[in-house]
Amino acid sequence: MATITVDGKEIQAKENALLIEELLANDINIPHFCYHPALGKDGNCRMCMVEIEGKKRPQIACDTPVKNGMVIRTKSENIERVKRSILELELINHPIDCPICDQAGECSLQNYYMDVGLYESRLQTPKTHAKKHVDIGANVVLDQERCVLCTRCVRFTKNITKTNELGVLNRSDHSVITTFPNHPLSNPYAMNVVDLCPVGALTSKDFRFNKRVWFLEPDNGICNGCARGCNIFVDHHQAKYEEDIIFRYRPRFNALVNGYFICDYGRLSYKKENESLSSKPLIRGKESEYEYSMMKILRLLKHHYGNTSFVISASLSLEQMYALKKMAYRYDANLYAYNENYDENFGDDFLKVNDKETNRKSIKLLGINESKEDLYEGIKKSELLVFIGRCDILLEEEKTVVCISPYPPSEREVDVYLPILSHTHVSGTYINCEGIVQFHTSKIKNSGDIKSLLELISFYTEINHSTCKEIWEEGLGELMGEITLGKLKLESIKLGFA
Amino acid sequence: MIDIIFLTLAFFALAGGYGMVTCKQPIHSALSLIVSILALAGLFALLSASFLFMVQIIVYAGAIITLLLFIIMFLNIKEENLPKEDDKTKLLIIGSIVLIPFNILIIKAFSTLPSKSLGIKEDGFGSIKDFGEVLFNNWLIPFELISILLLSALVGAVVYARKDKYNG
Amino acid sequence: MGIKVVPRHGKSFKEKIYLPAIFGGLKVTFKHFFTNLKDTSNIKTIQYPEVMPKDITPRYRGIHRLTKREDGSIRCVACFMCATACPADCIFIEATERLDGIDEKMPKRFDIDLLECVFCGGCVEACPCDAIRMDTGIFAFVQDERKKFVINKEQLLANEAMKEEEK
Amino acid sequence: MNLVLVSVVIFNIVVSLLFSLGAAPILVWMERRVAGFIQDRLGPNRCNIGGFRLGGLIQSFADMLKLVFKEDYRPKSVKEKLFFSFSPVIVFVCAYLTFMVIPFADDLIIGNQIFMMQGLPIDFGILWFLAFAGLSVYGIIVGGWASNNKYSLLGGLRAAAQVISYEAAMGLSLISILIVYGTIHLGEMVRIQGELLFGFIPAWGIVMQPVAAILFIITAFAETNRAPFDIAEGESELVGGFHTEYSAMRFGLFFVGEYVAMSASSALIITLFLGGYQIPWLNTEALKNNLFWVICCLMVLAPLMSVVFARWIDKNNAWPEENDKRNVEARWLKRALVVINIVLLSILGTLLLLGMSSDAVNITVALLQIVTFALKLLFVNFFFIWVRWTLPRFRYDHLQDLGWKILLPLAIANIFFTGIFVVVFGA
Amino acid sequence: MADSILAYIILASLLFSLGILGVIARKNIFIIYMSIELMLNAVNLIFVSMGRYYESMNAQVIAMLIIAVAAAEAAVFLSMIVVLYKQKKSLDSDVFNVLSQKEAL
Repeated sequence: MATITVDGKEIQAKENALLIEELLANDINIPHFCYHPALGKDGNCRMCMVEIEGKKRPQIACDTPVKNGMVIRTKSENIERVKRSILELELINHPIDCPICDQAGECSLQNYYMDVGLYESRLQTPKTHAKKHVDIGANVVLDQERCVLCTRCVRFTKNITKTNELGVLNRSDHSVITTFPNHPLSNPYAMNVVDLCPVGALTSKDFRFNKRVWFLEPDNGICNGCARGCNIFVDHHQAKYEEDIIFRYRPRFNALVNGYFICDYGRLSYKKENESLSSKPLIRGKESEYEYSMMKILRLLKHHYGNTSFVISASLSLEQMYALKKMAYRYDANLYAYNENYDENFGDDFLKVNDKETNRKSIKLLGINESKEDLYEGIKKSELLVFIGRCDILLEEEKTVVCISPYPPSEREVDVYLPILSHTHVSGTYINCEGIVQFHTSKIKNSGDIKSLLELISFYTEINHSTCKEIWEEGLGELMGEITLGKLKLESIKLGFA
Repeated sequence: MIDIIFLTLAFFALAGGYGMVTCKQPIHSALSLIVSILALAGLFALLSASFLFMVQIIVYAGAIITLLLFIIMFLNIKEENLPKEDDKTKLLIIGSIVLIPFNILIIKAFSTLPSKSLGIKEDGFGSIKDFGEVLFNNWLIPFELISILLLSALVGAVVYARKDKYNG
Repeated sequence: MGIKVVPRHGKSFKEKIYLPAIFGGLKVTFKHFFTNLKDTSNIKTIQYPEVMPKDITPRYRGIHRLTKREDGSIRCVACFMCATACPADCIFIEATERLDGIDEKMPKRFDIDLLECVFCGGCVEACPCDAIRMDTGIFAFVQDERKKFVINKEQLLANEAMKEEEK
Repeated sequence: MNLVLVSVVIFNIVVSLLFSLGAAPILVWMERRVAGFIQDRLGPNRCNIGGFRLGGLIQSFADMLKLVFKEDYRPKSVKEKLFFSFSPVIVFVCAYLTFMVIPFADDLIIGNQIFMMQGLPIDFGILWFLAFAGLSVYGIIVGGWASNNKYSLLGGLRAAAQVISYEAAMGLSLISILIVYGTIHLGEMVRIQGELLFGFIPAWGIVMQPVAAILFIITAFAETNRAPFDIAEGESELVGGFHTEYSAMRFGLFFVGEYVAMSASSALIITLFLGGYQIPWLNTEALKNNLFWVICCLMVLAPLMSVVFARWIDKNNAWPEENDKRNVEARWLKRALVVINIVLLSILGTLLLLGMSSDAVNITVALLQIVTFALKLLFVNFFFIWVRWTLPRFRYDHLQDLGWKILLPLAIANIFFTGIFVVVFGA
Repeated sequence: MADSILAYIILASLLFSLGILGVIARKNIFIIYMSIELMLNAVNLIFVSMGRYYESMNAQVIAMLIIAVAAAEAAVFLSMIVVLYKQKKSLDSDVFNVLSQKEAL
């Protein structure tokens, strides 16, 4: 450990670590373009200038190792002047088309200009023009004029995905980022370059022009794409007179699970959630009232008391599964969770895993029957089948089938289909493939009459536990031992016993 | 015709009185009392006391009850500031039973009076002129005393309601 | 700098009884009444709608219009600054890709709900492209349906400036 | 002869209805147009039926019609529904009943029957007015309270305090004029006012009791909640005062009630101080004796006035658009004037030519007096309106100061001096 | 019926009884006051009807004097109520018993 003085304040820092890392860790704002914690230093943008006592000229913080007793100034007239000069350099050929730039609002260049720039342009000569709309593949659009050449994207393809699609072409103010001929950006993590890009040079084709970012409200979420359970920001917005809809997923840093990135598959899986909002309850394929369908299921449950099988998805949250266990007990039903949802071509050695069910570990934790034979045997015996959270109706026989799921069944018509809120709209705990327990809350409003699964269960069991907190207090907390909901709200915890 | 008017007025007088006694809110009571007072004014007119009929409306209905209503509204009485009267109904019933002998007594006492027509007199009985003559001939000293009483009441009211260091 | 003594009014008996002043006031109002009764032509009231006002200043904030580029295409780039600045949330924009090469982005839908608009001019101030203006001078808009008060992009583009800008 | 009785009673009731209730739309129209002219505006002048605007009078009828057919909305917060609905009725009925004892012509003698020319043939006179002026405040208080709204309640409270305090001054200012007249019967009072003072001044109340007249007029303004004493509504601070929560015809009743009260106050002012139905220098007797010359004068005056009016119409009743149907109105109005003149002149001419029985003379005199009364009523109502658009509203404490510290002592002093005068110089 | 004095007497006695009931059964000081007013009115009615019965104007004069007294009473009573209510925030007649307590004030 080393002690350094920053702007008169002493802070503790790791010896020989990068200075910028330590400063950022201590909430000291250092403007930077090229440095990224996942990609490391590059030192090309010269934005992170600090004054170090004993050094004649300002130094870049991203390429200076911490030494004990360093005295650093981040705010001084000189630094301001240097930063302003560097910004002026960056902006010489920048088109400044913020009105049509999707990055506006979360653009580093914009922010730094507002912080230290604010000068009148001295530019007399025309700007150098480059290509404004380059489709570099994989849902990413490149605007070469806006680029500040921090090479984060290049380093991402080089170091992280190791696909090397991007590179810098030409010299001086003609240098641009580009793909190599006939090698478009095409790796399963390609859209991370959109997040990495500090300016609006790389934008997502999917999100492009959909919404200005300052309208969006980020909500903590967990990706439901595979068993990895990557942490995401769910950016949603409720426009006037409209539904609260999700506009994009962004990776949320979690060192235990996904680091700084998510895969493109997970990133684009938000569309399904928006569609699920407009699901209507169906009774034998005909649209129906929500309350009526609810009561219909209640009647069916009562009628087939003791002859019911619940088939649940392994993607439900831990709380939902726990409550479903109670509900199965209440209606004397069998509870099965057999699921073969593996995709052999999906997984890789970075984030993606073959198992596409998010919460399979919870099934094991709660001891829910997972065997295939038992499931088919149970189905044969029972009269009423209730599929919860899934709609892969895997039987041929004529049975009364009820499906309670965010997404309507596509393969065959069921007797009753009741939509519920999808995982982005409800809070819940998930245990990922490595046994890491994660909890996420949801603040997305639901203006329709669709209820959450927990509310439904508390309606059917007549036990009032419609929130996660109540479930944890009721018994789940005991099962989880040391892991409490309060702790989970702050961090993800590696499960010790599962 | 006169009988119908009398019965109607008597009904309104009694109903107003009953409403006044039973209503929880003082404002309802006051409004009931107005009904009663106006009905009584009508009865005065029936008894050919036309000046008193006008005085009853002007002074009682126009001034006293208006003042009362004004004070009730001015105090802005809330539900919780009203006294709790749980045994109101009980007391009212007991009281009315107790008062039956009293009423019978009065009726017995007056029933001995010989019957006489009480129709409206046309010869100026109860008019302001007759009234003034009687008032200023026979009742001058009580009249002046009343005026002193009114004056002292006025002064007293002003002193009471004044904001000073003792009761501000 | 001498002290200027301002005469205090209201001390004399004539002023204290107020009646002369009241009658003075009555005289003034009656004079107006009588002259106007005799001859209504002196009254300045404009008989709108038969006679339209001619003195609307260029700074008057009338109904909005969307300005056009030199080639007649829409100037707006759907940056949402007006919608963001709008205190009444009455501007509804949907952006789309612009494919004619003039610019990259343009509004697919640009609706202003005139019933919600407070005519503050915030959108005009906020616009970075000078694409929205309120210089049409249209101050009266009457419709028989609420729906019709929501004017769309085409209507906004069709609105013209009240008079040529004097440059 | 019973037919005469019934027809005269019906005639009386209709006339007092016309003067009170029927005056309301005309007063509303007058209020608007006078306000407009005073403020150099035009006022309502567009509403028309087939081009006929009658100077905007149609607007009043349209507004009345609108109030009748509007949704009768009662806010949910109103708990006392009965009182809420009932209070406009109280205001309206009280204001209307006040008018019923005002005589609008001298006692009519037909054959050997004598009729009092007032809505209700009773002789309570001033006391009746005081009684119902006091009662009408209940409508305002109860309405303000039942609305369950702070503004309404405050408006009601203000009205109550105002009416109580000004009733005292009003009553006392009346005492002095009662001492002078020696009667409370309004008809008697008017008859006394038909005399001449010193042989050439009409013995009107305002001449005999100027202080009482001013006091009474001021307090009448306050009693009817008219400007400058209309702080019970006080829209600048109390939204709408006691009728904030009222709409449709309930509000309409308040609205009309206010104008009826104003009309009734004007009628009382006329009766007490402005000679009632008396034509100056021509009391009933004189009128009966000189009816021939009066009718001759009328026959000359009517066409003259019509010509003046027609010229006014030509000048001021045009419509800016040439082919608007509203331009037709002026022509038709002039034709109507001609017809009216011809009819009037022919009636008067036949009367003059054929000579008149005493009944006809009496009826003609009564009609003339009714017209006189109507003209005076119109003028005093105009005065009410004129004052409203001239004087600013009082502040509440100033109002109470004025009532208790100035008007009341003045009224008492006036009684005192009148008493001394009457005792010293005889009645 | 209106011709007989007894009808007026019965009405007056009933009204008077209502007044007494209000005084004894109610705690609300406003209603007690109004009950007193009602009793005064009942007495007035007896005066007026008896005056009519004996054709004497004196009874009416007494009735008017009673009304005057009632007006005086109203002024004093209401100003007292205002002061008391501001101090105690209650209309309960049982609250105004300061003089009956030893440790008054």
